[in-house]
Amino acid sequence: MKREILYFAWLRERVGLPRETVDTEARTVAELVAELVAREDRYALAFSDPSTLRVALDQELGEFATPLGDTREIAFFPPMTGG
Amino acid sequence: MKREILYFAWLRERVGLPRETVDTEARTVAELVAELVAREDRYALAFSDPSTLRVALDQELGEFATPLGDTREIAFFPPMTGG
Amino acid sequence: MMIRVQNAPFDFGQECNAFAQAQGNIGAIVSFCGIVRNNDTGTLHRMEIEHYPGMTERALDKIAQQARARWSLSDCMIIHRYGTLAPEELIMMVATASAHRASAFAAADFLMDYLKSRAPFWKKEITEQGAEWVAAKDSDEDALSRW
Amino acid sequence: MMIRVQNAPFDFGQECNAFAQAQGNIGAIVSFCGIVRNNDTGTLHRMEIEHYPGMTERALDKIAQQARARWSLSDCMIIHRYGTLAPEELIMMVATASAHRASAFAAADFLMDYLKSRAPFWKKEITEQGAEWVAAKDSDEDALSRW
Repeated sequence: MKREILYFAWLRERVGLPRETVDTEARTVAELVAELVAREDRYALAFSDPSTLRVALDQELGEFATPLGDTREIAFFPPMTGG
Repeated sequence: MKREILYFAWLRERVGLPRETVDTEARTVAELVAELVAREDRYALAFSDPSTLRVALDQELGEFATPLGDTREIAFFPPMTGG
Repeated sequence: MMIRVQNAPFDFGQECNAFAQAQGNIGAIVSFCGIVRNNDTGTLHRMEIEHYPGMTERALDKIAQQARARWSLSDCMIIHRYGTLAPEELIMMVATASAHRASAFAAADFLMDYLKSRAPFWKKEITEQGAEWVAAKDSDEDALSRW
Repeated sequence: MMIRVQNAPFDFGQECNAFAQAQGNIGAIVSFCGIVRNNDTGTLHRMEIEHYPGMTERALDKIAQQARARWSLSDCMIIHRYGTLAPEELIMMVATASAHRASAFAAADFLMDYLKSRAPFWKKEITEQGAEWVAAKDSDEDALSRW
């Protein structure tokens, strides 16, 4: 299934792009991360410590264990620093 | 000793004047109040429930037990409602 | 540290900006503005605010000094009006400036709690039904124990 | 309830006044303004704020709705900028309006705590020494447990 993946802040810089479309069989966020990490070193580096990362599914915060379901847009980013 | 007495808010309205000079031998705020109350009904009415009143000695909040010392200005008023 | 006790109206936004622009390297400003609120039946004609000239300025100065001693503020300010005010007129404002938001919030909240019960102002509401002095609330006195 | 996410600067005082004037019969307004603060050595060139268009508006709206569900507010507003900001530029502001000061203070404080950790903004500081992403503070995450 085709899904849109977004990266923000230093994660975007390490992956080297702000967004990409991936064709994936992953059923959860964690499986998607495992697929990405297996692809290339820059992903492995970017996701080396997933506990420091946050994820949003269709623009709502989720967990790494969250099933992807029919989510179209999955965004990864470091903890937010608004305000 | 001559002292300046000030009244504010509904206390001022009940006493009927905003300030007056009194010649008094009172040694504490409470003694001064007793002197005033003995004077006239309007004072007795105004000071009928001293627990609802506040006092300031030379513009600093005090207690009814506070000695008057060389205080020049004694102000009586209901609890403040600023802000 | 500016403290003003005045009859004249003030412009909340303009005072906020003037305060902000007077600051050096800060990260946070909190401001509060108190407004004459009508009663539930909308019958308030006006509010009359009495104060104790001399003591008022001393009390506000003391409250502001306490806030500055307690939190790391770069500055704070208080404006409080007296006299006759119509519904929806601004009564008073405070503003605090700090490197961090927690200090700015706490100090502004503290200033307001102390202003309510320790600054010599008294409010009288004149409605269709007559005139009545606003009673101090126990909750306002209790609020001081938070600090 | 106005929520604006924008690159353009805003005028804190003007926004405070516009917000105040849009209100009906309220007694209290609290406003907060966040400013780009220089570091202790004064070497900050600029701050770059990245955000997640779409999710940002949803997150801010959700935070504002939570505040309104929790306190009796007549209104609240949020403005947050993104893009490149110089030291001393305004980053963002919130304002709350209520009949009573306690609700207005608590809601503004709540909005700020949630904005810090739950709105998708990321700050990068560019100094003489290079560029660095601002790390989220544990204390900001901990602040959420107050509510």
